[in-house]
Amino acid sequence: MAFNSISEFIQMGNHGAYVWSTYALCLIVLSGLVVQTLLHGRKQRRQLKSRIQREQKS
Amino acid sequence: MTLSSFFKAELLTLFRRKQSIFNALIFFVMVVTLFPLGVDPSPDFLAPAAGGIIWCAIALAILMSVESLFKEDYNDGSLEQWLVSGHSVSVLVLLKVFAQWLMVVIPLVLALPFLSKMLFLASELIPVMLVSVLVGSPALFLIGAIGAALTVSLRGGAVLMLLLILPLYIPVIIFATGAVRAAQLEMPFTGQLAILGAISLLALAISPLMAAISIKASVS
Amino acid sequence: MTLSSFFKAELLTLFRRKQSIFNALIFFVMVVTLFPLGVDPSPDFLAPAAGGIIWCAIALAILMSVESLFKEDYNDGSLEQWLVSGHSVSVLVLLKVFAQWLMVVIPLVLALPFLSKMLFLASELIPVMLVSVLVGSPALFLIGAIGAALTVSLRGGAVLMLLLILPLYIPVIIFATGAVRAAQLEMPFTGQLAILGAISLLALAISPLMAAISIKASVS
Amino acid sequence: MNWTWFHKLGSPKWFFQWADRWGKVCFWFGTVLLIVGVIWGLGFAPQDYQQGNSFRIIYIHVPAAVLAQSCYLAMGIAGFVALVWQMKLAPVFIKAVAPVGAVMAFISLVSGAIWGKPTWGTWWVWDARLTSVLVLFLLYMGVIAIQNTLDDLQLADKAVAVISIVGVINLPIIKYSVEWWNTLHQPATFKLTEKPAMPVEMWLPLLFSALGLYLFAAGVSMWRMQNEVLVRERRANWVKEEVMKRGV
Amino acid sequence: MQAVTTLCVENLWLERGDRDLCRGLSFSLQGGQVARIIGENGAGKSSLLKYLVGTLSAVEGSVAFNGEDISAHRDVLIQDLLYIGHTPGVKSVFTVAENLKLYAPHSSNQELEYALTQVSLDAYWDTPAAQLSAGQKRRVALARLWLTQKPVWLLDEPFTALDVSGVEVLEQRIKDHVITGGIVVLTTHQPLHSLNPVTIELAS
Amino acid sequence: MQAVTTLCVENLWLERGDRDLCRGLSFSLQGGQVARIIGENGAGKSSLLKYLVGTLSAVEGSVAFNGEDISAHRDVLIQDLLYIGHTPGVKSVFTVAENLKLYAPHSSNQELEYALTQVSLDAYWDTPAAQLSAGQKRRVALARLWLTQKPVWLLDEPFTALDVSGVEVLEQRIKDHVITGGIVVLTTHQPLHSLNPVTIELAS
Ligand code: HEM
Ligand SMILES: Nc1ncnc2c1ncn2[C@@H]1O[C@H](COP(=O)(O)OP(=O)(O)OP(=O)(O)O)[C@@H](O)[C@H]1O
Ligand SMILES: Nc1ncnc2c1ncn2[C@@H]1O[C@H](COP(=O)(O)OP(=O)(O)OP(=O)(O)O)[C@@H](O)[C@H]1O
Ligand SMILES: [Mg+2]
Ligand SMILES: [Mg+2]
Repeated sequence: MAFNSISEFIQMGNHGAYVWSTYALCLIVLSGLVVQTLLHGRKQRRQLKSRIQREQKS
Repeated sequence: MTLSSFFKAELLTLFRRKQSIFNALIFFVMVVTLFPLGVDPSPDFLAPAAGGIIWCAIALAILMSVESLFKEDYNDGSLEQWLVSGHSVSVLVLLKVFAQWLMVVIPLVLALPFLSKMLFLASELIPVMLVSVLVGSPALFLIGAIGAALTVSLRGGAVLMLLLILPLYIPVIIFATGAVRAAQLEMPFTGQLAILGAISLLALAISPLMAAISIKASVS
Repeated sequence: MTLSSFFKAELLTLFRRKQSIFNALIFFVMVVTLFPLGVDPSPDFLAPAAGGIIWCAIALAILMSVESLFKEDYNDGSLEQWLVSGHSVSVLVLLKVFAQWLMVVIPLVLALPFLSKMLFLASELIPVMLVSVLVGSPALFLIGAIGAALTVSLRGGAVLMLLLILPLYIPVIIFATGAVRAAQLEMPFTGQLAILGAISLLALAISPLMAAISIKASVS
Repeated sequence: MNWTWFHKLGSPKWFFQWADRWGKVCFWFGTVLLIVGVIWGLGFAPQDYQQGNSFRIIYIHVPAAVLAQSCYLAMGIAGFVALVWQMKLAPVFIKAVAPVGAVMAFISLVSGAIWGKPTWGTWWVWDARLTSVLVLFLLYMGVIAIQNTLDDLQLADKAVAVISIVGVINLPIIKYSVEWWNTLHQPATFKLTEKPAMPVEMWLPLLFSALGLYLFAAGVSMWRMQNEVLVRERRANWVKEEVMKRGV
Repeated sequence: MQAVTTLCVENLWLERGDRDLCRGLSFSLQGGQVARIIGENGAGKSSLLKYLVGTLSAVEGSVAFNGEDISAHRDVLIQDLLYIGHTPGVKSVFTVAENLKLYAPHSSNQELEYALTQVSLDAYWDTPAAQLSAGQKRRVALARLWLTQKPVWLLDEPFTALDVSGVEVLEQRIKDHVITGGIVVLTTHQPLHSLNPVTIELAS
Repeated sequence: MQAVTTLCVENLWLERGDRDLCRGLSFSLQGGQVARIIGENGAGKSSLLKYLVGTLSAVEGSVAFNGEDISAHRDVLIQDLLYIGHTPGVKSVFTVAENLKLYAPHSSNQELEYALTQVSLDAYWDTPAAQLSAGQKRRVALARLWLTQKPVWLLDEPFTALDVSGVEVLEQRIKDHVITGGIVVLTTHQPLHSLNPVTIELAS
């Protein structure tokens, strides 16, 4: 561990705000990408399914 | 065709086609970014020049967006329909220019603060800049509309017309940048803005009539 | 249709219509005169910025003249005839771009020395400027042609294409102004010119193919 | 050379089944690597003697920057394949990867901008590398927007392929911008031919997070491609079976 | 009841470039009549319509509408006139419905739907005009005829690009219109089936 | 003597948007035949011609020209083909003669004059196409038919805007062409007088 204590780790010698905000943003954006991918996929499958069911009926 | 259906349709066309709106915006952004890249990115150079650069960019963007204002209406026969609509062609021209102004100037005005910041224009000057754009841009549109109407059916002669219209842009730009520069030097600038407003009003009175005459002459 | 009749017809259209040629020239002259007027007319400001201003003006003028390169051919059905002419569409694109380049760049190049003087660009730099224009402008035309081909049939999407093509202008402008600036500082500038030439050659290889593909996709 | 794999890849059905298996593997393995790399870098790598702790942004900045470029390069190649061999999957690939690349470019821009504040004293400068990365981001946005707005699928696919190919010219500009222009930005620390100037404890976590992000992006892209394949092949029987089989 | 609509042209001399299109042409139409201008390609049929509309000026001659001389100002006529030329002002960025709404803003959606059904475009309500076939584009322009109250119609080659059933529907609409006292002036090179027009001949 | 020209389409499935224009369409033409595509407005006649020309791709199907399958590349066909669509590529800034010269650069002035006389445009040699009437513009495009050697003609509504004598002259030219072994595929909504075409029907 490069830091002596947790608070030092959080502070990162005055640069904490920069570093942590970067990583927080990163986490948000990357998880957003994954969530969007999964949700979009699910929506498309649902649409396809109802479409196919409609076709089979008619 | 009623005036309101016409105006709505104009807005809708602009919205659908987006081309002229975005072209203007992109053009504007491009000029503003090219300058630091192409000339000199240092604040010492950019800050004093910012007002001029932004106004030149705006004038060029507007010129580009009005240049073919009536072209499509001419090609698809809409201009002919204007003449048989029972409305005064001047009013239709005015509405069209107004729609174009709304759709082009609003994005420009929204982008303006950011781009001004990028060119290191002092924050106090941004309101002056905005006011000068709002007051001066109608003149550019209206003058441009005359040129566009004259050039709509002409081949060859068109160039001359443009050549005649463009010099009329120069006073507008001079007064507008003059206002911004005066504000930069903490001198009074309302005089320049008033002149700008006067030019716009004059253009408002003359341009729709002139454009209507040109359109009637072009469609036959 | 043979290639030579096609090329002759292209030159003739440009000559007849004059619009795009003169538009580009007027645009160029306007940018170059607006700057001293709008920003600062002193030689101290203009001389170092001259290279950048002129190149920005050229880029904008060229952009404006290529933007609707294929529009009329699309509307009057000529593009469809290209596809059934038996010639490679790439070659036709190349010829068209070449004709446009000739008719637009020659007037620009003729006007260049005067306008450079107006911006107090040192006389020794004018040849560098000229060479940079001759070497760099083909890239701008060729890149623009891709954008024009992609946007020819699109509504709404058109803007995006322009947005995509424009960033590609930036490197050309950076290298061209870099060359002029280097010459101004009496540093070697052949490197930048060589890169410019390389970009133009690359564009020459890629652009007609890409434009042809886009045209084929647009005409249906 | 045996080209069957190439042709197999061209078959949407085969790809779908292949991606079903490998997508998950890539994604989870990549996520773990990325987390390990980042925690290592944040907590255990030594402090930089010049920049202090702000340099720890590097563990996401550089991987994201590298990936943003790689994604575009891949799109350029796919564009070429799409135009030359008319392979069905190539436009699908472009469409799927563009948002991933856009996210990476975004991260690299934002992390760079944040990093710039403590080190250069400003968020943004008109520097060639920064501008060219911005251009890269805009290219991604353009590709995404085209795919979303054009209703003529064939035209959209062609347009996107063309843009992907043409935009590749931006990549060498990003790469060499630090050498061609004297800029604020750091020149390359990793070169294939030389030993890195950084100590091992610093670059090893970087390697981890970079590899992790690569695999993560590959996994996500495969999922996106699967979605797209289903929609495009909706008339095929195997898609009907596939969709009906899985309860949604 | 309102007086019968009349449209009279006296001693008309039209010129285009150096070519005389007509000289001393006179005719007079009244409500209930269909007039067909005949003449070869380039004889001046479209020019004559443009003169009536007022976008082309004549060397000599006068027009009277409902007995009033309107040679100098077409305003009175224009209030009562519907003109569909070679390029009928159909906007390709607009959908079919939007195109109709532009020219018939007061019509309700039912009325628009009725008009579109008449020209068999009801399935294309939301299609951009750019994606229509040549004949369908023409039909968009012609749908206005089912939405208008104007008594005088000037139609320049309305049957162009229409298929057989389209021609039939349009002829029927024209017949219905003149029965209620309207005037229709049209040009066409195709034979007419159910109409029995007055002819105005332009010799060249 | 050269072998007879043939043009065969097998099992064609054309789609536009989500609409099927034709499915399982097959026909086969050979030198000497005039084929007329019939169908309502929007049935897909123009689209079929565009498919033959190669600017529109099909979902399924193949074309063979002179026995050779050209589904993937139209090059062979295009060498032998003349296509005049709805918008025939007449440049309005060019004069009539310049317009012809663009497409028939090897023709001498006599030949151009001959072609223009055929379409009654000999008096308009130096007139810019912008100043022509609708039918005259169409004639400029059609004058190419008197200057070409290509065996296969694809004509999309060639009779539009033509007057009666224009239609006659054009029909005669088409007859002359097929007699010498050419193939003509055309679409039109007007009745034909002297031609006796094979019909290709597009049901919608
Ligand atoms: C918005 C601003 C920034 C952008 C767009 C940006 C972009 C990039 C890019 C594209 C790379 C190249 C990765 C590669 O291909 O090897 C890179 C690497 C790097 N950046 Fe930045 N950067 C920015 C700001 C910064 C700042 C402020 C710093 C620190 C002072 C920095 C430090 C580095 C370092 C150390 C590398 C690794 C160099 C290498 O190994 O190639 N960057 N950045
Ligand atoms: N550019 C386009 N994009 C999408 N769909 C189109 C496009 N052009 C035509 N269509 C559609 O394709 C169908 C066939 O059009 P096409 O032009 O082939 O018809 P056509 O038989 O030639 O009709 P017409 O007799 O009116 O000329 C129409 O339903 C039309 O809506
Ligand atoms: N814009 C114009 N400028 C000058 N002359 C024109 C113009 N338009 C048409 N003409 C000329 O006027 C004459 C009549 O044209 P007009 O369009 O009225 O003919 P038309 O009878 O409608 O023919 P068509 O049957 O081909 O539609 C033609 O000889 C044409 O050359
Ligand atoms: Mg006419
Ligand atoms: Mg058709």
